[in-house]
Amino acid sequence: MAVSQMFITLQGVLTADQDIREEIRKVVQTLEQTAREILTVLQGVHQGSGFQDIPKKCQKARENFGSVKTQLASLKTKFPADQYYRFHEHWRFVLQRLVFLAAFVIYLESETLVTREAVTEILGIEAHRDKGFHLDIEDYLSGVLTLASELSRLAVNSVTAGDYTRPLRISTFINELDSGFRLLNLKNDSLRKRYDGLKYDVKKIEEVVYDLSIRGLNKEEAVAAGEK
Amino acid sequence: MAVSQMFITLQGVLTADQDIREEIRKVVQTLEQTAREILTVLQGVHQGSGFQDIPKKCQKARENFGSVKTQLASLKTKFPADQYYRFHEHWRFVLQRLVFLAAFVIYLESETLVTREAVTEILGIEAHRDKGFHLDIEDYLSGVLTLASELSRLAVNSVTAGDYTRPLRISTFINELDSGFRLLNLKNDSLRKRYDGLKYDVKKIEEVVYDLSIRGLNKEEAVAAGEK
Amino acid sequence: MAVSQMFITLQGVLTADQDIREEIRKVVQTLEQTAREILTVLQGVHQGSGFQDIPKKCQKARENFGSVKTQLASLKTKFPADQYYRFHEHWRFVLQRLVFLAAFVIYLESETLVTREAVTEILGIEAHRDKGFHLDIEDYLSGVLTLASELSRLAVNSVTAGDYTRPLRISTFINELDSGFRLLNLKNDSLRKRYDGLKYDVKKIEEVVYDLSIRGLNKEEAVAAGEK
Amino acid sequence: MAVSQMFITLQGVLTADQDIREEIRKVVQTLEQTAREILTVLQGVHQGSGFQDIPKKCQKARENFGSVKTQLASLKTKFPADQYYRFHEHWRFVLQRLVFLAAFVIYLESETLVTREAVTEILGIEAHRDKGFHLDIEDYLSGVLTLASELSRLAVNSVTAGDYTRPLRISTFINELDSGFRLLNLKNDSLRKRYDGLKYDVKKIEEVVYDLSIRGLNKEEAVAAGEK
Amino acid sequence: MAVSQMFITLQGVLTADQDIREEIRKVVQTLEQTAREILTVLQGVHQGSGFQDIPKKCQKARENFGSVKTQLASLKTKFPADQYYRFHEHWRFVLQRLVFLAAFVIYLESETLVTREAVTEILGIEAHRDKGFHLDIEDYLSGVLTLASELSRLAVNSVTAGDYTRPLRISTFINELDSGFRLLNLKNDSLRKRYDGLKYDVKKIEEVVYDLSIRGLNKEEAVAAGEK
Amino acid sequence: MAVSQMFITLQGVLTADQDIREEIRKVVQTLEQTAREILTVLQGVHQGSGFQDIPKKCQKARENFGSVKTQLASLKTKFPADQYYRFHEHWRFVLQRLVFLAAFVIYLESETLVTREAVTEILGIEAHRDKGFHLDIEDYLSGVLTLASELSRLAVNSVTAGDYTRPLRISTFINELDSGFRLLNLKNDSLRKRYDGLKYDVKKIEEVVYDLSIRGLNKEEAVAAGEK
Amino acid sequence: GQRREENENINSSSPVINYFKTFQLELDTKHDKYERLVKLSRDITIESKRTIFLLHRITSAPNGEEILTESEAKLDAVRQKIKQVAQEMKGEDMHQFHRAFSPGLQEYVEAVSFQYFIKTRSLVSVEEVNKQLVFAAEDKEEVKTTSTSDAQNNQLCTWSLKVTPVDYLLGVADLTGELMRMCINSVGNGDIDTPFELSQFLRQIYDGFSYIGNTGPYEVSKKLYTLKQSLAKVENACYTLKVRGSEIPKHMLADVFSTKTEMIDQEEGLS
Amino acid sequence: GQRREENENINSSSPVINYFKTFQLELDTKHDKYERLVKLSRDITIESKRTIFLLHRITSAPNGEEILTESEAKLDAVRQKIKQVAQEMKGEDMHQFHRAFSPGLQEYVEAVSFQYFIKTRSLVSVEEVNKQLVFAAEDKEEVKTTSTSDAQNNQLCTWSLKVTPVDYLLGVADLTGELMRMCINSVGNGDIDTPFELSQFLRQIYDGFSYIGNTGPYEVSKKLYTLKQSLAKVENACYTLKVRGSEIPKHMLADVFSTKTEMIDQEEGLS
Ligand SMILES: [Mn+2]
Ligand SMILES: [Mn+2]
Repeated sequence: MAVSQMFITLQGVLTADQDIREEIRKVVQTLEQTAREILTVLQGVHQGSGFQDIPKKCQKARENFGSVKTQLASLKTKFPADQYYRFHEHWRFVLQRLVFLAAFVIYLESETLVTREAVTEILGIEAHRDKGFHLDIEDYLSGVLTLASELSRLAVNSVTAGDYTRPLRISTFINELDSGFRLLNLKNDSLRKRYDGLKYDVKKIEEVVYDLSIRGLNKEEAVAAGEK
Repeated sequence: MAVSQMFITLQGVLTADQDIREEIRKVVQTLEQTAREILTVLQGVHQGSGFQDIPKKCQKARENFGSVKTQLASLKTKFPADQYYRFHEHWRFVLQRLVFLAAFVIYLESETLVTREAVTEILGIEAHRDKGFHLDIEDYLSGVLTLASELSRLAVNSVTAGDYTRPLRISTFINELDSGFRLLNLKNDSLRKRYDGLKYDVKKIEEVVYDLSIRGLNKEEAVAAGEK
Repeated sequence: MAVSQMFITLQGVLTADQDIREEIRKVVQTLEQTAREILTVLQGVHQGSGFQDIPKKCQKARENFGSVKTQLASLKTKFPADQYYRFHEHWRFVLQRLVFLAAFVIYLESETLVTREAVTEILGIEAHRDKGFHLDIEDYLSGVLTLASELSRLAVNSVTAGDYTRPLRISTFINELDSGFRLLNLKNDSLRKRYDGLKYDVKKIEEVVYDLSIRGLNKEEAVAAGEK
Repeated sequence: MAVSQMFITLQGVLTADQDIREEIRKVVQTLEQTAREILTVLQGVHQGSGFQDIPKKCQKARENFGSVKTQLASLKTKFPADQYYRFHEHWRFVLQRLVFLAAFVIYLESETLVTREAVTEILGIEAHRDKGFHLDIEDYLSGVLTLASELSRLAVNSVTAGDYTRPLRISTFINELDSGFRLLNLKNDSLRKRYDGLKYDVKKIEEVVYDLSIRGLNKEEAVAAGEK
Repeated sequence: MAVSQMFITLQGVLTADQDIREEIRKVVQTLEQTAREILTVLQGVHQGSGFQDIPKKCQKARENFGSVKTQLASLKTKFPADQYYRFHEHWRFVLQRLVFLAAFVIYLESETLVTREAVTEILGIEAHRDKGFHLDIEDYLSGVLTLASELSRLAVNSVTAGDYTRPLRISTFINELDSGFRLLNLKNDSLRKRYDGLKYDVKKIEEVVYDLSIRGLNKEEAVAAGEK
Repeated sequence: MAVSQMFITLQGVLTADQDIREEIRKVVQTLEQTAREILTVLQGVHQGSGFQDIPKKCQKARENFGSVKTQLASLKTKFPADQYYRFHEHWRFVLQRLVFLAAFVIYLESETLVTREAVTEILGIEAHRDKGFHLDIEDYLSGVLTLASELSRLAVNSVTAGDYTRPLRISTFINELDSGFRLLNLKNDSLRKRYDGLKYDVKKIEEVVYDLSIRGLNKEEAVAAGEK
Repeated sequence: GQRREENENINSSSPVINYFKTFQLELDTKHDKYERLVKLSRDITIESKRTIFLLHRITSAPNGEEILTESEAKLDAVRQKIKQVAQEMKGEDMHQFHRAFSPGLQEYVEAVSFQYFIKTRSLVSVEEVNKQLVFAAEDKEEVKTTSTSDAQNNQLCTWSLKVTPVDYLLGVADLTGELMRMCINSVGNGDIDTPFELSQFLRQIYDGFSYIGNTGPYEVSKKLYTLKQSLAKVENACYTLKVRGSEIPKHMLADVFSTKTEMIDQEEGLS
Repeated sequence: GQRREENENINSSSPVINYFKTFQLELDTKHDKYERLVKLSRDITIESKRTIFLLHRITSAPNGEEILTESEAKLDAVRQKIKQVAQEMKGEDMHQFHRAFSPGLQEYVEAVSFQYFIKTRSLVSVEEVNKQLVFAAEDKEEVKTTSTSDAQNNQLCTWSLKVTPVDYLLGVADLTGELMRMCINSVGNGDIDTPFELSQFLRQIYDGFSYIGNTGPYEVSKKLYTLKQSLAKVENACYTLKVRGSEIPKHMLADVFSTKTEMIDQEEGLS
């Protein structure tokens, strides 16, 4: 019968689609696992003792990013290149998380903002849409906002750990970020809502710097730093 | 400053994106307008007098589909071909509606199920993803389900209009559709929910046929039809 | 002190505003009470016995509309004429309800659709924005949609009461309404959602007509009507 | 047909309305852009070096308010003057933001609270409802509350920048504001909720002053100030 | 470290749990596929010609139940025997469907209600919890309710097919079922909601029987049946 | 007719209820106004100069409590005496606020915790439910918690005003309160949430005391105080 | 650690502490009572629901009386639970604990008004409902406990609980759902009078609720939608009865049914 | 009315009816059990919460032991309730009724892990929690009832209930809120060691939960936000301690506190 034949063909297409999604889900799960492991490594910096061996932690995270590269390389083989946005939702969340982790590593290493190009290099994907599996601009920005909130926590904990200069540097960095975001005309979506949270991070860090200033702890350290 | 420069670039990308969406929205609005006009033409068949001039109504609808073609042709120029799914949500709804309208015309003309290929021809778009602006399989199926519910209404109204054979033919058609859908393994999404509604259409039409049978109105007609 | 003086002035403005709202609320409450009384009167038509004395019920409702007029006249004195939309939310709901009730009376009396002008006359308000306290177009449409759903109930109950011709007339009326609404390009708001319900009313009435047709009850009555 | 004619007329009204809203949205977008630019200029005062050239920053902001005036002038041409509250929601948010920015400039220039009249002058709109496009009292108050929260941040940052007297002056100012607001009888709406936040700003500033006091930094400065 | 080790263990447990669920989902998918195939076979009885070869259809369905047995046997190996209700939600829906299908076959074969014991035998599972993978009582009852609704449809279609005695037998059967269900005190859950549907099935069949009665079609047939 | 008569009666009861609520709301508004005035009087103590004339402020507040008494006396006439908890929500908030204000006055006068009995005397209401309009225990406790938070602010500001002994006395007082509250088993309601805030007040005062200790300011003052 | 130890000892004898100890007792007593009431309310709800199920089992005259008697006994048992609530409320402001037992009372109103409708085809009033919630304390148990402490209370003592108008309205709103079920059941059982009676009755209740409109609390307005749907179901059922009845002269209807019954007998005989 | 009466009589003796009567019994039994479990769960929740409140009253060494003993007694009482749950679950699939008592078990985990932290400064494992939920049946009552019917069960019989890993995780997630409260309390009481211990401990739990991430059920992920906030509060408290401590050499801290305590004594003496 004509109709049933037609539906059999359609089911073929649907099945192929579902198989692709299944494959994607599996790779994404391993990516999430790796991302969680990197997170666990980097969260160590908040512990009092963690401040000494930041380079070692970054090193270890970098090794894990090797696995991320392999997994992302595998992910992009799971579906036709021009259907990125068809399946975007599947990896969107983990990709934002990975952007944050890469940005955190870069910050810890060099106290700079990772560029979109740099983060795609770390992840082994493309920076631009037309080159293939790329990093969507909003996912990049979302990851950067997570970094801001992590840094406000870091500012607090570095004081607890006795490092009084780091908050000052974080403050400068976050202010730059804030000015950057103010150049953007964001839609009223989830990114906008997350950006609204940035001002609390800015304020929190300013208060840390204030606490240090009023006790002269910033100068003290500055002197100490000068002496070194 | 490096960071601000970077954000200026990013804003450029975001603006371009928002402009595309704005353009798409405008075309989609004209499409919705045309779709409403076609619907008004076809709704005429439910009226008592409407049963006589179905061919004329189909003819008029076909003319309107000319505008649809032009509008869809314009739509596909508004964004890069490989970003279909990036903007899919914008036209998804109206496309399902147009599939339904095309399927309704075809049914009224020939009492057959429009194929995906045929509907894309009517709309002037591609049947397959890799050829360009195409018709997503789930949008096609969704439009077909709307047809089923329209036909259950048509069965009721054709009895009112004194046409006692049409419900029997609709019943056969819908049963075939139902068997077809049963071949599909649908996900738990909105399509699945809409499919669950199909059984009510089937039942409704069966009850119409029952009403005719118990009053012997189906045989009468069959005889009458035989006599013609 | 300057600041406190300023705030005292501001509080004056706020108090005046709150007093206006309080006054409006009170009038709206009496309007709601009257609207409920009219509703109770008109709901009587659904009772089997209610079909005989529709004219009497309409008469009684019309008397109640006298109170509505007085109350609305009082309402418009409560705030400056150019601040209609400032306080619109307060009376929006009851106004839609009154539109429905007026439309119902008109339908029961003459089986026609009340125009916006006619309804404003019944309510003693203006049809056009620039004349003063007027009827917003969306409120008018909302009231009309409520009528459609009431008529589908009336079609059912008139059959129960033994009146087999009314449903046919209601069907014609509702179909016209439906075509009318299809000319509108509604936003995705509450009115649009309510309009989506119209198709269920249309379908329900078509089924009533069908039930009568298949049993020949429409013709029978038509004959009877002809004999009268 | 009468009904369809009626609905065609209604659609005309609806279309006109939608066009107005579209126009308003466009102007509001440019206003938001300008507001963001003014904000970026004024944010500079929180930076260490920013405290020196406050006058220059205010000057620059004032220039930007020239564009605001032009844009607001354009906005009021987009709709009939007596329908301010019909479209209020569209510009409400940006207007509150502009009030805050104007109030911030005035505070930085003269350490006084901008009056409603003064702010409308800066924005080139009316202070009173009956004169035309005006500033709603609640939008004015909302902008003032944003100022309070910005000042609590400024108090913190001025200590960091070594300016120990500013917090004391801010404290006095904010206390006056707080007393002022206590004269108001606010409804349980969003303004009330924002006002509840004021007490945290008051407290924060008191704690800054406390920090200075206990370390004798307030006296020191006072002396220094006396010497100047 | 103790805490992190504990969480690694817990994560292991959670992962194992998810793996089990994944395995279950796969088997359930094949079960759903088989159930859809059985349904397609049995749906044939509603078609005009289908009434002749009911036994053949039942035979074919019974063969398909062989696959069901194998699949259910596989299902019960996927999780610890004493954790049936831990994973119940996964197979609940398909099991209810299978109960319905088995009950439908039994009814078509012998016009009796399948017992819980009989249905478990057909499915190759246990009737009682303490024996192993069993059939929950509410799932059994839910499947039986689906049967009732299918039979009301069958009553309608058997009239269309010219079989006037079957509706009477169905009526007796369903009335008995209804009396049975009335004995139960159900909670406000999905079973209760499904049970509420039973009344409408009973009502529908009552209407069919009534339609036959007033036309004397019941007697005629009864006689005819007696003659055979 | 019986049913409609019953509903008319019920509607009467509901209306009467709403009238009562309306009356209550009005009195509560005047109470809120008076409470705000008392608050403004007492807020003066936080200002530098305010510490001198605490007795005068308390005196003035006490006078205002006269109005409170009258207003509360009026409130209790608005509803049947045995239905206190039926309308509790209406005055709950303002009563907690008044408890706080009374407790604040008492603390400022005698540095003791106002008892439930004492506060009811100030407010002119009953301490126990069976006597009439009384003070709910949770409202009493809630007001006391507001006092704690006000005292932590007072501790900060008294340091600014150069009074170094008050914080120590507040510390003792608050610690005792804290020990008291720890004895209570609270439900997860608003009181619990407010109680959670108490810890932060205790913490804040502890910090003030610490700041004084490390600077030896506590001893100095103690001596100075002893000398006076 | 550096904890202040002395401070504690001082506190434990402080007047504030002793004061708060009385608060602890007061609050715990209140919470315990609230908890007992919630439990009673759950019991009342469940037993009321079961009574409603029982009443739906009435389909014909013969078992009717029996079931009514049984439902009366069940409702008596529910009232015994309500009596316990009343006892807890003795000397209290019932509005203070109302949220704890209100769901139970609403369900009781639903059950009792359903029974009342079946018996009298009319709506029980809130006064009649409350009349049954006045309890005397003559039960053996209570006499026993009472006689020891305050003997004079022995005979005068009554407990009562009042269903509030809102509880009553919410219960009646839910009743309409049960009436709708009863209506569809009746049609299925070939009873063609009851549906028309029910539609009449439901329309009256619906009109009553629309008359009240939004003047009541939010919970009442919230139920209006379901109520409207129940009414539509009942009106549709009557419509169908009327339409199908139109195909045959009215006086023949009785015959039709008796024939049908015969037929069913025949069928039964065969099986 | 025109009701079919005969039909009913036939039905009442039909095998289907008798069959459904067994279903009625089965369903009612199940629902009754569910209801009893819900009530037990509520009791468990309340008593666990009160234990937590009790434990927060520990502020210094002297009353510490006493309160720990008292909390142990309270937890024993809770376990008696859990034992009743276990008895209900004997021979049942506990997952069938899990939703009824899961909230209670979670609260119990919260209480017991809080007590455990106070005693040992470490996290109780799910195995340790479950070890305490194995109950022997030697109580007089049970022996009495058991001895009549199955005497052989007399000594062997044990009841046990297992807290599931998810219940455990949810309980521990809530524990972090209590730890945060304890931390702020400690700061307020001048205890400067506990906050740092707590922040260390909380960070470990937070890291643990982030490691699990979204691999657990939704309810677990849902609590991550609150957990993060609690951690932030504790980290902020430690930060403040550190910053203010920076204004004075570390070795002086003890002096500062003893001075302060003296002062307070003085104050007390005056009042
Ligand atoms: Mn109910
Ligand atoms: Mn807790």
